[in-house]
This record gives sequence, C-alpha cells and structure tokens, in this order.
Amino acid sequence: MIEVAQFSIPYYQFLDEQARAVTSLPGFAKQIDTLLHFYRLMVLIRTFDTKAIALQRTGKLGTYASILGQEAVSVGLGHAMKPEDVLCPAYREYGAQIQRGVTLSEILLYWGGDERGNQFQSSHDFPMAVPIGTQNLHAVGVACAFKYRKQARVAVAACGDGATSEGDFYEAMNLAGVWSLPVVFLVSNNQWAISVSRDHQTRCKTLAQKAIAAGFEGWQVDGNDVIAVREKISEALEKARGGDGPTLIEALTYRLSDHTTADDANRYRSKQALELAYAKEPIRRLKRYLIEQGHWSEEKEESLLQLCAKEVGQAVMDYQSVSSVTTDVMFDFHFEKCPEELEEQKAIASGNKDG
Amino acid sequence: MIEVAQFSIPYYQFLDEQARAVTSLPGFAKQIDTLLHFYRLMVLIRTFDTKAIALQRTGKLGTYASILGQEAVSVGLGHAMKPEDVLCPAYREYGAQIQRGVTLSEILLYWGGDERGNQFQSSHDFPMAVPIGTQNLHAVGVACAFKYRKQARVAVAACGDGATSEGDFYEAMNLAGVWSLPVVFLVSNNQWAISVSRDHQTRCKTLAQKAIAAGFEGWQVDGNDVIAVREKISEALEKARGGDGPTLIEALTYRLSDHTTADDANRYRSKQALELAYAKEPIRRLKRYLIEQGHWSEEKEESLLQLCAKEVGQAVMDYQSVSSVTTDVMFDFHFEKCPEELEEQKAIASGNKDG
Amino acid sequence: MVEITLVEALNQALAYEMQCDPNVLVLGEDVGINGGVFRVTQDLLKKFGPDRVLDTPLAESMIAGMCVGMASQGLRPVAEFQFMGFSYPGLDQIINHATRLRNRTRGRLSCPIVYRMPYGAGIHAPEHHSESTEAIYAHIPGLRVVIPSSPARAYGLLLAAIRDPDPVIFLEPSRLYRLVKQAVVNDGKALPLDRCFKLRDGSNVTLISWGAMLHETLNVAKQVAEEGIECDVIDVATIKPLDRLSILTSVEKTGRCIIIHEAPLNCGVGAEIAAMLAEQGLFFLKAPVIRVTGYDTVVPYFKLEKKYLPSESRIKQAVYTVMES
Amino acid sequence: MVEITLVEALNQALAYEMQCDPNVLVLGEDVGINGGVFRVTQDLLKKFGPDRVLDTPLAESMIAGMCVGMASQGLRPVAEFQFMGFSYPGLDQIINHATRLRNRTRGRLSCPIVYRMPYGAGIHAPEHHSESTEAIYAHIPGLRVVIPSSPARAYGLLLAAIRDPDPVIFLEPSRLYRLVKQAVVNDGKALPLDRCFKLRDGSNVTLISWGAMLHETLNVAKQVAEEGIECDVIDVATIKPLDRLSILTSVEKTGRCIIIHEAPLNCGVGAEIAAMLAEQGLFFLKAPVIRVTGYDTVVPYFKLEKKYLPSESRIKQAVYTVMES
Ligand SMILES: Cc1ncc(C[n+]2csc(CCOP(=O)(O)OP(=O)(O)O)c2C)c(N)n1
Ligand SMILES: Cc1ncc(C[n+]2csc(CCOP(=O)(O)OP(=O)(O)O)c2C)c(N)n1
Ligand SMILES: [Mg+2]
Ligand SMILES: [Mg+2]
Repeated sequence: MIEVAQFSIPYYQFLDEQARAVTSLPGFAKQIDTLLHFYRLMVLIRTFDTKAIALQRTGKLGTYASILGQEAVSVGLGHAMKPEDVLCPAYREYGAQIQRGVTLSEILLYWGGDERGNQFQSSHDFPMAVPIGTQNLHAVGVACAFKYRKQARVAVAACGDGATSEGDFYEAMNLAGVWSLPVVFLVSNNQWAISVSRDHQTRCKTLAQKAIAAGFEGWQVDGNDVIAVREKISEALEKARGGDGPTLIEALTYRLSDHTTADDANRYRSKQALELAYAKEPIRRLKRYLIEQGHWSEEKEESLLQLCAKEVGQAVMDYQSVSSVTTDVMFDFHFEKCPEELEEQKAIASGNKDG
Repeated sequence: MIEVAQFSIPYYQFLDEQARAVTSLPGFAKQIDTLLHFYRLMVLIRTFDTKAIALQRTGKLGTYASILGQEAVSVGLGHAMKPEDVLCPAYREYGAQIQRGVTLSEILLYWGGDERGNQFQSSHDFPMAVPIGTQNLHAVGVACAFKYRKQARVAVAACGDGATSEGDFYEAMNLAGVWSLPVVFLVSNNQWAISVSRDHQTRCKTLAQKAIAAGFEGWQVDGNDVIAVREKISEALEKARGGDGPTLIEALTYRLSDHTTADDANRYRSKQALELAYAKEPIRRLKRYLIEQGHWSEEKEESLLQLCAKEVGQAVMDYQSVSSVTTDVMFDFHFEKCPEELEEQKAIASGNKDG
Repeated sequence: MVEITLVEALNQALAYEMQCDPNVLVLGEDVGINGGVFRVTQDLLKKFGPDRVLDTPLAESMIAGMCVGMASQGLRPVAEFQFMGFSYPGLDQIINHATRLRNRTRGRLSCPIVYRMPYGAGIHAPEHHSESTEAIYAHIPGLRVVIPSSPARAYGLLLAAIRDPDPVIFLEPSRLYRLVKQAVVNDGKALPLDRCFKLRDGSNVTLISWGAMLHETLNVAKQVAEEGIECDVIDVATIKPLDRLSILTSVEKTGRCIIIHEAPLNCGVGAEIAAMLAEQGLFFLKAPVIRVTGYDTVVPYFKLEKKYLPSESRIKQAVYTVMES
Repeated sequence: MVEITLVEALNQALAYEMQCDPNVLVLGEDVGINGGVFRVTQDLLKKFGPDRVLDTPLAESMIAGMCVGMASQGLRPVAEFQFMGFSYPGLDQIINHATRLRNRTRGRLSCPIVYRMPYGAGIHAPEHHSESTEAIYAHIPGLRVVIPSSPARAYGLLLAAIRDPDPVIFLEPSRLYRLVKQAVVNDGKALPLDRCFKLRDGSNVTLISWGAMLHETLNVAKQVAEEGIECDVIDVATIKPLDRLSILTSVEKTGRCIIIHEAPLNCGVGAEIAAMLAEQGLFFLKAPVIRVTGYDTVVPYFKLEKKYLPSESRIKQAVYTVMES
C-alpha cells in the first residue's frame, strides 16, 4: 500500500466565544469602523428578523425564514463580495442581500407572496432559491459566463448544511473544480435542516471536506465570528478572481430560531442545545469585543436600536404601501412575448371577479 | 488556523505491470487454482467480447458495450461477492455477472433487444443500469433492506468514472455513510466516459477520494491486477458485512475498446494512449505471472481458447434459438395485474399485422 | 365515532398498515421526530421505531431511488416528498426505474412503492409549495396516480396504494388536509384504485374533478341546483388508470361535461378526459366540453394564488354555457 | 444546391448562429471532440474553439442548471441532453428555474436557453434511447416545445429556438436524423415557433402528427389518396404553444381528425389536441376523433419496438373508420 493523496481541512477563528482574539486580527478588522459597521448591520438584521416574525404572527406576512443566529455569516459574506460579483443565495442571506442592494421591504414583499420582492431595484443578484441546493448550479453557470467573457468577477452560491446532501451541490462543485471556475461555495452550517440535525445529514466530520470530492480546497470557519467569515470569504473570492478556482467554505453557526414560522423546533431540538448555541452567538460576541476595546457602550446600543427600529419601521411601511397588483402580472412576465393562448387566459383572469 | 480533519487515499497493487509481485500475495492468491480460475474466466470473457462485437458487426446483435481491458475488475468483483449479496451493475460487468448466475446467452439477449436478457434464470441481481449512476441508489436501498432485516449481506454498486459526476452517485454515498449501510461502491475507472477523458470529468487526483465527501474510506486499486481487485473488494465486503459500513473502491483500468459498437474512439483517443494502456492490460499480466510460476503454457492456452470458443459458441446458439415473442409481452409485465386500458391496447397490438 | 381530518386519516392508514405488515416502512425528510411538516407521519416514529420510520438526508433523487432498491427486496416503502414541487429530482428514478423494474426483468423484481406528496395551491405558502403536476405522472407508463378528496377516501385509497404491488403516486391536496372532518372507520378496508366516486347525482351536467377542486365544484353543484340545474359530480380519485366507463356513463346521461382542475390547462389530465369523450362519447355530447383549469403559468406567489385557482364563478359560468347549448 | 440530412441541417443552424452571435455557446456530453453521439455538433469545436463548445462532465441536472446561470448573464446556451431518456435529471432545474426566472424576477433575469435532445424510437438502440415524453415538457408553463420533421424545418426552427428569448425544448427525431435528405438554404432564416406546417392538402380527413411519425402519416395519406380519400396533413412542429387556429381550420373543412404520435396515449399531446377539438370544434366533427399512438407501456427493447410504434396499417384503419362515420 502506498498513499497517493493526502488532504486536510483547516479551521479558522479570530474571535473565540469569549470574544478573545485567538490570533492576530486581519487588516480590515483592525479598523474599528469596519467592525462597528458589521455590528450595526447585524443588529439591523436582527431587528428586522424580530419584526418579520411579528408581522407573520399577526397575519401581515406569509411564512418567514428567520436568520436569527446566522447574522455573522451573512454580513461577512455581503461585505466580502464586490458589487460586480453575483450572489445566488438560499433564503437566509438577508445580511448579504441588504449590502448588495436588496431592500428590507423587498425581502418583506417576497415573504408577503409578491414576486416584486425579487425584482430588486438595485441588485443584479439571483433571488432566493427555495428548492434546496439548486442555486449552486446557477452560480457555476454565472461563473462560466464570467470566465467566458474574461471578467474578473466571482459568483457565490450560498446554501445550508441540508443542501449538501443534494446531488446538485456535488454536481456544481465537480464542474467548478474541473473547469476551475470563479465561484465560491458557502455553506451556512446551522446544524439543522428543519428537524434533521447535521449529524443525521451526513457522516462527514466536516462539511468542508466535501470539496475534496471535487478536487479543490474546503475550509471551515467559525461562522459566529464575523471577522473569520469576512476574512476567509474575501480570500476565497480573490483566489477565484485571480483565476485559481473555487473554494468551499463551511461556516459553523446555529439556527437559533424555528426553521420558519411554520415550524416548531421544540418538537425536535433540546433546550440545552439551544442554550449552548446562544452562548456562542455572533452579535453578543462582537459587542463584547467592541466594549472591551472601548468602542461600544449601552448608550450607543440604545441609539443603534432606535435607528434600526426606525429603518425597519420604514421598510414595513414601504412594504405595506406597495401598489396592488392585478391578475395581469400572472401573465406578463412569463415570456418576453406573451403567446396568444396566454393572452386569452389573461383576459379570462381579469374578467373573473371572485376567487 | 488549526487542522480539524486529515485524510489520505491508499493505493493497492500486488502484481505490477511486469507481473512482479510487489508485495507478498494474499492467501487466496497463493493457491494457484484460484489464479488459474481467474485467468480462465478472463479469457472466457474476452472470447465472448470478441464474438459479441462480431455478431454486432454482422447485424446479429444490437449496440454492444465491450469489456475489453476491464476483465480483471469484473472477475475479481464476481469472485469476491457471496451468492447472497446483490450486485447493481452498469453495463460492463460481464465478468462478475457470469460468476453470479447470469448466462452469456442472457447477456446476448439483452444486447439483442430482448428483456428476457434481464430475467436471469439463476441470479437475483439487478439488471444492467443504462442511466448512468442511477444504480448506486438501488444498491443503498437494497442495503437498507439487508440492514432492516439484520441479514449479513452486502449490496454492491458498480459504475464507471463518468458516473462519479452524477448527483445520484454522491447522494447514494452520503446516505450509505450516514446510515452506515452494508454497501460497496466500485468505480471502474477506465479513463473514459465515451469521449470525455477522466481528467475532463473531475479535477480530483483520485476518484477514491470522493468517499471523503460521504465520511467513509476510499481506496484505489490497480484494476488490471486481479489479485488486488479481489483482495480489496473482499475486504470491503467483509467490513460491510460486519457492520462497519461502506467503502468506495476505485479500480484503475482502461477501456481498450470503443465505448460501444456505436462509437469510434479514434475520433478522440490517441494511438499512443492506447498502446500504453495495452502494456498494462490484465490478461497478459496474469498470464505472464502464471507462466513465470510454471503454471501455464502455450499448449494450455491453446486448449483454453478452444474451450472458451466452444462455450461462447454454445451461448450464441442458445441466444439465436430463443423462442420468438409476441406483442403480448409488451403488456404482461408492466403491472402485476394489467389494468383494463392496457388489456385493450394489448388486443390492438396483437391484431396489428404490420409494424 | 370521532370525526377526523384528512391528515389524521392518512396517519391512521399508515399506522394500520405498518401494524399489519412489517415490510411497510415510512421514509422521507422530517417524517420521523417531526412527524412530517404536515404531521401526516405524526407519532409513527414513537410507535414503530427508527428502523421503520426513516428520516432521510435531504435528497429527493435518493429518496426515489433507494425505494427501488428496498422494494426489489420485498419491502414496501412509503416515501414522502415534502412537496410536489420538490419531487422533480426524483422523476428520473421514478420514470427510468421504479415504473420499469418489473417489466424490465419480466416480473422477477418489482416495485411496490408509494410516493406520497402534498400538492396543490391555496395554503398561502412560498413558491414551489403549490404545484399540481399530476399530468406529468399520469403520462408515465407503469404508474398509478391517486388523489383523495376526503378523509374517508384518503384512508381507503392510501391503504390500497400501499397494498398495490406496483408503484403508486399518491397526491394529497394540502388545502384539504384540515379543511373538513369526517367519521372514518379504522377497519383496514381499502378502496379500489381504478374507480371514480360519484359525489352527487344529477341529469343535466357532468362535473368532473379531483383533489381540492371538488370543494368548489360541489359548492357550484349545490348553487346551480337551486336554479334547477342538476349536476352529476364525479371525483376521479384515481387519475391513472382512468375509470372511463363511469365518466362515459355519466356523460351519456347528461350530454354535458365540465372538467375542473387546478393544474394548467395545456396537456393537463383534463385533456385526457376531454379527448376520451371526443373519441368515445362524441355522439352523446350536446354541448362542447369545457375545461375550467389553472392558467398556463406557474402558480403565482400567494398574493394572487386565489386568482389562479379556478373560482366558483368560473365553474358556474361554464355550467351556464353548456346549458345554453 | 446540395441536399443534406436533418443532422447536417441542425449542424448548419448551430454554426450559423454561433457565427453571428458570440453569446451562443454549445454544451453537453461529448459535444466537443466527438461532435455529439449523432454528430449534430460535428466540427463546431474546431470552428469555434473550446470556450464556445463545452464538453461537460456527465451530469444532466448540472447541464440544465448551469444554463440558467449562463443565460442569466445574457449568454444563449444551447445544451444537448444525449437522449431524451437521460433528460429527466434535468427536469427539476427546467421546471423550477429555467421556466420561471423571468416571471419570478418580473423580467429582470431571463433564460434564453435551448435544450436539445434526440427523441423517439426506431433506431434499434438499447433501453432509454427511444423516449417520447414531449407531453411532460408541454405541460410545463413557460416552455416552448419544438419538433422538426425535415431538414429544412430543423434548420429554420432551431435558428428560431436559439433566437427565442425564453427557454425552448428542441426535440430531434433520431429516426429522421439521416432518413431523408433535402436541399436547405443556409441563409439564417428562421421559421416561426407558433405555427403548424401543412404538408398535404385534402378535404376528407385531417391527419395531425409531428416528428418521425409524419413519415408513416404521409405514406398513409398517399396510399388512401389512391382510394380517393384526400387528407390534410399537418405537422404540428411547435407542440407548445399549439397553433390551434390551423388545426381548427383544417378540421372545420374535413370534419374528421386523426392524431398520430408515438408517445403513450394517456395524457399525451394528442389528448390536448383532441380536447381542444371537443371544446372548440365539436360541431364540425362528423366522426369521433381518433388517436393512433404508442401504447401505455414503456417502449420495449428493440426486438419489438416496431410493434410499439404506430404502424401504417393502424393509421390507415383509423382513416377508414372515420370515413365510415
Ligand atoms: C428540493 C427541496 N426539498 C425539500 C425542501 C423543503 N425544505 C425547505 S428548507 C429545508 C431544509 C433546508 O436545510 P438547510 O439546507 O440546512 O438550510 P436551512 O434551512 O438550515 O438554512 C427543507 C427540507 C425544499 N425547499 N427543497
Ligand atoms: C444519465 C445518462 N446520461 C447519459 C448517458 C449516455 N451515456 C452512456 S454511457 C456514457 C458514459 C459513461 O461513462 P462511465 O461512467 O465512465 O462508464 P463507461 O462507459 O466508461 O464504462 C454516457 C454519457 C446515459 N446512459 N445516462
Ligand atoms: Mg441548515
Ligand atoms: Mg468510464
């Protein structure tokens, strides 16, 4: 027997659970403004999240998927990407989306059952993908286009731990590997796929090692450490941009909420597991670091919360004051040019008074 | 950065290209009768293969997929499996199939466009799977049944290098890993998927490493060394049988023929590559070893070839003397109980004189 | 007797058959500890243990394909796709293997599998949770396609589906899961998989539907009855194989036929029924057949989904139209 | 002018459009150095290089899904599935994304994709190489489904498909690939994607078909003409959206309609056409519509495949039957 190949999976963390720097921080993290920016974004997202759940509970929004606990992954991702890059997200990347031009009210519109939530007035990204794992293939397709046109742009596919069981995930990685495409695969491993825990999803020690099946690097990062997330995603993006191919990043985090508002995690998740996870959550960690560094205070917190509430309040107002739609929109966007038969059906729909 | 996981891929070979034992042989290989048995089977399969191609060329068989060059993998596999195990093969495992009760004439019937080729008078295995990679999922399903019933049986999925790009391959491995199923995945890496070379299929250094994505071991073996194939598959089978879960085995071999009789490999494969591959092929290697050990001679070869020709000739006769079929069989096996509408169609078909 | 919902009826049928037949296994995403996202498999894990109620990883082709392997060994897997809109990755294994294994092996191996899935619009869910693509399944040779529309039929048809020796697609109208309650005897009696159910008798018009749309269809039948128009209402239930005789008999009587389904019009199952009438019932027809269906668009996000579903007024209008011919 | 086969016509159309539009890319399994297993993409790699002619790894969901990503960036991928029977793993990406991206984003992103694939029986191939599941595609909202039946139509329709701003399923009857040759002007002129083609004029019976079955259909039309029965023969060509007007006009004239397709009967595209006649042409019909189709079984292995395909005698018998009404 001889060994013909060796692999290893690295793990990256800068701020540990006690908000201690376990290694010297990357350049951007030494600029306190950047960290404050991250903090504000995470708090904004959490404020938004709470509000969205409240809207759902009071019948003003449909099913909603909370991002509670995963703010660092999403904010770090959004900050690392360049505007010209393209994001193909699942449905829990609000932190990235809002940095890329998607508005909070668009996100509400989406969960409010209105396609205009995907119209994105100021983003060229893909809308959220609901069929799990499918967006990974869109990202490699986008990356093909970048490569073909010799553009220094990168596509990012973001998915969950559950998505790593879908064939599309592997097929996408395999293509990205063999064609050395400018793409980054980000797995937000929040430990759950609805009621199925990470350990029932796969026997892998890490999800990062799934990249080995596609012949490129997989890294694990502490997904509750926004610095680690931002740093390693940036590195992967620049690697891809420079023509050195794809990377898979597994961000270890935890879904502190129910799967969606239609779910009740108490059926399958222990209180204890939740408590342990809360101890590691990203906002508290960064706050502690900022306070310890002398850059944050409860006063500042107070005024930030007020600002966030105001911004979210405005988004809710925008959402609720959106113009009403007629049945025509069911037909108008299916094809560039609506076929005759659809025109007829459009007339039927608009003449139909009940329903 | 810390390393959180390490992996390596072993490679196994006993007889090298020059038929030299590079390490001490496993027990079974010290019994010369076993090696002679392998040799005879490989020569039989090659004789059959040549004949099948001739039948196709003369219009007596449909498209046929040659096993030329891959005899060792298939013969080693068939020998390693126990009768109670279940094989879910692709379409290039004649060497295993004939050891498991499938007759040469059934294989001809299959390629002759007759479903009776899958009826298997004396095998309970799956028929050949044409949609690439799909049989991997059947094998894990079979393995689930074994596990549920606490039977000491193993399912084997055999596929090609091209199949490792299909989602089904990964989905099957992932399930086998997480449920620790009694299954062995065998990839006959013959370096080609029709015209797409191994290196255009994936960027992986080895295909064996794809098992890392599913959290279990992957081994590479010299697929032209029947001893290595037989030994490592046995080991994987016994591991699975003992409850220690799945293994992926990549057997390195070479497709010396066209993809099928419908293909012309000269369009995409260099003569030089073919020559190099011929130098490593399995039959010549084992023959040389047997001769050097004093157990084979050209005389014996001569009589073996005659025996094989006879056996294949008989199979061809059986194939050609099979009873003719009526259109009824198009309907009779679709459901256990044929629905009314199909009964009507059956009557139409049998009344239809042309076509 | 207690009245139960369609969800509960399905749950009872599953529990009944698992109790009787150790070869019956339930598998899918979240079917175990969570009891399924709609709770159809609630408590089965507790009752039958993790060997028989299997929470799978998230992969639909895998779910579809592993059933083929299981079934080939004589198990009777009942698999759940979480929503019809997520069943498509499983189509390849269903079309190319589950439906063919018996035929391909001339009867040696077979696939007694039930693929269950919620389907249909009207529950205010996100995209992909409102599909009605039963026509795709109905076109595939070797499948049975069954759709219950009441708790009692759900119970009896699911039992029949599990006991059937061949693959069955079992579509559960999610809109009906908790809409109506009905007394159901938990006696293990199956219903036939090749018969329509007559839900109302009338001599003027035949209304044909299945699944959740029977709700609106029956409402319209009631309403027009007050105006003196009597409808035969047929729940097709098993859309493949189609019980052509029941349909033809009814249309022979009424001379008028309206088919109602929420799936898109083009190449929907309604087309097959109308085509069958054009072939075998042409001379009974006093009026053109009318299909009242979903539009040839994807189901819109939920703000408009009610506008997508065939409305009672569209159905009623169709009744008036055929009555005028 | 040289006469060319259907394969060559497709190859010319691809080359023409790749020449004109740098956004057009060809991808699939073995489309590069091998030129496709049927040689439809022959020499394109040589002419346009590996950046534009992409040999993909073996994964159909990947092929389907990466096209969505490419197209969203303004490329116009023309993807090949090696056979229709291997296209099913791509269905999820096609149904859930390719057909929806434009609608979902209210027009912001779109999918000008062509998914090409050989289809149909009759070439003596192994299992899965003889599929005709066009009805599945035709049922999916947001798709166009196109089937050429001659070299000239293959050329013009493929150009139209590539230029179409939305996803098109382009089905190539493998039985016709080399069956007939025809003079085709390589002038880049596209044919319309929403019109039938009238292949023969007659006043007694309308024969409607598409793809390879037009071969038998035209033969029968010729044969019965000698007996004084004149057939209108329609090549539907674009089965979605259907050119209902042409069909209705013909049936209004003849009063008799036979639909011929090799796909299974149940919920085939023939059902949609017959249903449309039951709805909109009922009072023209002098005789019941007849569908002459493949059986509701999988296509048998090739020993019997000719017995599976609708035969000329079955079609002719249908003509006599409708003429008797
Ligand atoms: C193909 C598919 N199957 C099933 C579902 C139903 N479903 C929605 S979310 C989900 C779990 C996803 O888990 P994960 O990928 O870890 O993402 P998370 O929700 O944890 O962010 C499932 C099964 C789906 N949306 N798509
Ligand atoms: C799903 C699917 N896609 C495409 C094909 C057409 N096809 C037949 S064999 C083959 C290549 C298979 O390569 P590999 O897995 O390496 O097996 P090998 O033929 O080399 O034994 C392809 C693409 C198929 N049979 N199934
Ligand atoms: Mg998760
Ligand atoms: Mg190969």
